[in-house]
Amino acid sequence: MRRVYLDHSATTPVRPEVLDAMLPFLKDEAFGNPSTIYSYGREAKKALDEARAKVASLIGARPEEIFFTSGGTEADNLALIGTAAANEKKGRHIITSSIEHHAVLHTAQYLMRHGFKVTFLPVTPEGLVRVEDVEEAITDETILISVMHVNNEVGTIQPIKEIGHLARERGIIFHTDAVQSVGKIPVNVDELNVDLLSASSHKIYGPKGVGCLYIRKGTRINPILHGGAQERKRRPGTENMPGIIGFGRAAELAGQELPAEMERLQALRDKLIDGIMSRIEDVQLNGDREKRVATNANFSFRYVEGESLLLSLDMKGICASSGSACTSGSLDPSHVLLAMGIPHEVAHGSVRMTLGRDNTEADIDYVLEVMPEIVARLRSMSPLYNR
Amino acid sequence: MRRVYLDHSATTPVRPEVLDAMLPFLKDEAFGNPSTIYSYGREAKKALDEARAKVASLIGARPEEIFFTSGGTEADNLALIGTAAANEKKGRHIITSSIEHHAVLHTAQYLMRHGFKVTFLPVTPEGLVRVEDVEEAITDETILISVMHVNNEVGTIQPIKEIGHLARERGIIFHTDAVQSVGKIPVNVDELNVDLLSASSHKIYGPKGVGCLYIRKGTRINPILHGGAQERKRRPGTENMPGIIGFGRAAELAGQELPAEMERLQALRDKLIDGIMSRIEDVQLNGDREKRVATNANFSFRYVEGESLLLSLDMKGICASSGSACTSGSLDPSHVLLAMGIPHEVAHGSVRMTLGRDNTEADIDYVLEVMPEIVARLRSMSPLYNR
Amino acid sequence: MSRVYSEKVMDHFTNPRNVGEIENASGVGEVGNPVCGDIMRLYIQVEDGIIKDVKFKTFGCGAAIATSSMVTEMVKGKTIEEALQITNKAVAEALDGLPAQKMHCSNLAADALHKAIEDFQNKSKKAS
Ligand SMILES: Cc1ncc(COP(=O)(O)O)c(C=O)c1O
Ligand SMILES: Cc1ncc(COP(=O)(O)O)c(C=O)c1O
Ligand code: FES
Ligand code: FES
Repeated sequence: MRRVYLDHSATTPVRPEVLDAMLPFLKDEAFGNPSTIYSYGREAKKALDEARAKVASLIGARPEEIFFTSGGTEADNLALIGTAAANEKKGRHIITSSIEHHAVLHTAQYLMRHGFKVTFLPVTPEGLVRVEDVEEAITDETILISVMHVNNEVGTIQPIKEIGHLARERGIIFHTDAVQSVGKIPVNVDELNVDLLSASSHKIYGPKGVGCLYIRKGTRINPILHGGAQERKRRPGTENMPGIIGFGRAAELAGQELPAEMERLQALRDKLIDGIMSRIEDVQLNGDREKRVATNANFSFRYVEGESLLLSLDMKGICASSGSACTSGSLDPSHVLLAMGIPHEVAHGSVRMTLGRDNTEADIDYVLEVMPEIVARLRSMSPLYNR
Repeated sequence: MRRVYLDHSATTPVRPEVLDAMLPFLKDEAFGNPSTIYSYGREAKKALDEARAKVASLIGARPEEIFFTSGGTEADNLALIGTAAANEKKGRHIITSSIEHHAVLHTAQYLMRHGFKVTFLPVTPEGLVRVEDVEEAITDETILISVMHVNNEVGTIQPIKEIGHLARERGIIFHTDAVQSVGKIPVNVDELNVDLLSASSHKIYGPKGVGCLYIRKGTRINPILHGGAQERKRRPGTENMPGIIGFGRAAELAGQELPAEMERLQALRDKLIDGIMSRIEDVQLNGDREKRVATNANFSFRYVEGESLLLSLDMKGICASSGSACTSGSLDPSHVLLAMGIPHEVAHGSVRMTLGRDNTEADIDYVLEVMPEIVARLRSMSPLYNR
Repeated sequence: MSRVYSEKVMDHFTNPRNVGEIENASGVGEVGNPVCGDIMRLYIQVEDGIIKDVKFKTFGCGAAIATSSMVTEMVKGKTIEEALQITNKAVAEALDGLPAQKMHCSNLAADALHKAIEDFQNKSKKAS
């Protein structure tokens, strides 16, 4: 059976070139601890610095502004909790959006339980944060604004540059969760006016379990983990050498291939979106049509439940994901779709398909071929559907 | 030149069998995200559960009591901060020792800055915590005792079972940092009477960047990172699949080989200790001679400075580490040696050699051959030495 | 699929039995799962106290569809009394079990059946 992976926003496979770069660090050739002074250690330190420079270069930062973490989640936690702790004397108000990833949302809620006030900005029906809303939400107490660059579910590209401009004018630290934008669209920390930026390796064909927080020089932030002096005392623990080296190599390759790959994937995405919309009735595209990352398509099929759809797709070898409550194990459907004002029952029938390096035009043709039958079959079983 | 690695307590190389187990997760064969429902994801979930069972088995725990983290440091932070946060209504007093790893020590200091009282227990000149001291330190306010199992610098094995017994009697949560004991001596969470136990993969020939906290069922503890629902809501973030799989395999092998390897290494260690003590003057063994992990030797050479010694050893292909201030980048020599009452100038001349799988008797012979010359040369340059 | 869901669940999801509606059914039961928003509608045709025919329509996850299909199989040909004995647990067991987080889905099926029987009984009372 044909296998079509359309869940690249969940995770990506490690590229062979990335594995090659990691292998010496998974053998006894180069296993040193970069904090030690003898030869093994020095080799490790050098490799660590090179990886740092590669990641920095992908986002227009300086190497010493990159702090490796165990992933996007830890980077988000460090950004929010670390900034809150270091700046609470200045104020205890934080602004974020209602469509952030749980790594930001749940961290903001944790801070609320610890005496911080948090504004969760609404979004437009297309899933966009309005700059005016950010502006209105700012008070004298505001110490941090955190708005994601690209949303992981509906792929919307947020007005980060404009929000960053506002934050800078008001002297407020600005964080963006760029886990879904880095490597997929051009990201430059100076152009975007951000002070803090989270990225994750496994979304760009690097290994899982490693990510980083970019911290602009001079930004006041406390560590959230305590221990050794690694990562210039901002993130303790023996460095995940193979992971970091892999992340570095993945970042390097992503940077080289970005322009061409973005164009290619955008064409595939448009073919997918147009194909689904024209072949199937009662379907809507979620998220903005234009301000959208090249890799994301997210549909709601009326009268159909998301998990059933995913199961049916899986039986045809297609991997996708869904914002349905039945899939997530949580009680509510996607908070992102709900924040966009999409009714429960429509959100329930949503499917996200996210494209990546391995997808071809034939993959899209295949999806467009099997999707109508699958939807029709499920609708024929649905008590809500009667045509 | 011969290369002799004697820093296994700092880190170990990944074993080939461990790499083999990891490889499918570093290729596009098995890259799924275990939280997703389609086939790739389910394969990942199964492998994750298997690794969890292997780690659990090494320490006599149940699989559902193992929570994977990014390493020993995060596990220690989770144990201390998580327990403090969940139990602060009961009391705000914590007992630990003065010879803990920085991951515990600095975390305890962080908690002190946040309103907790911390008792840092003294140790005997041999580097042992006294059970009576623990008993005396307990107050009605005590919510947590954290004492490491094996010390990373001097290899002393602490009376964990007895402290655990005490803690259980008094209804106090008991954590042990077992990063240096797991895989080296038998560890059983029930025999040791511990509620929480930290372990780290890269100390047992697994990959860096992964570890775990054992949490006894029913122990009150809050997460310290916030985000997705992974690790049964106690540790969010996409799982470090290759790392976890590697850790699992490393734990399995460590368990199988432990009895034989412990005997072998103990013989090598004794040869090393006896050899050094008999060949070189003005040298002392730091740490207890009997209650000592099979892999550790730690000497202080009077009139010699640790970093010079390490560099000289490195030039002979021998990797070791030191408790010297000059090595660590901090201003003070090892807090462990100082807590044992060893004077600054003696601590300064300390060298730790930690044995592992790759070491042979010939390695020890080599060290015993070159060490006397090195020490003699450095002493001949020392203004403190005059014989 | 067989690792989240048993083979039986997948079989009933892929080839659901008795999908559809019964015109002028003796009884119709509809339940919604307030937890996830799913809906199941079950139709029964009763003759001489025996459930001669049964059909369902379900909007829901794999487990919801499979339990719906399974309950229709279990009930066909049974008397009303026997049908009333069928529990949510029995349906889940007949499917070789459901994942823990999916147990609430199986609550749809037997509930819908019992509601359909109730509807039938109410209708018969009114008729007599
Ligand atoms: C937008 C966003 N932020 C944060 C994360 C968390 O990253 P990680 O899985 O590396 O912890 C993800 C992915 O899961 C994401 O999509
Ligand atoms: C006793 C002890 N605890 C904790 C740690 C930290 O473990 P990791 O390097 O995996 O963060 C180490 C090793 O560095 C250690 O020796
Ligand atoms: S019916 Fe919604 S989770 Fe199954
Ligand atoms: S003399 Fe150089 S750091 Fe000690």
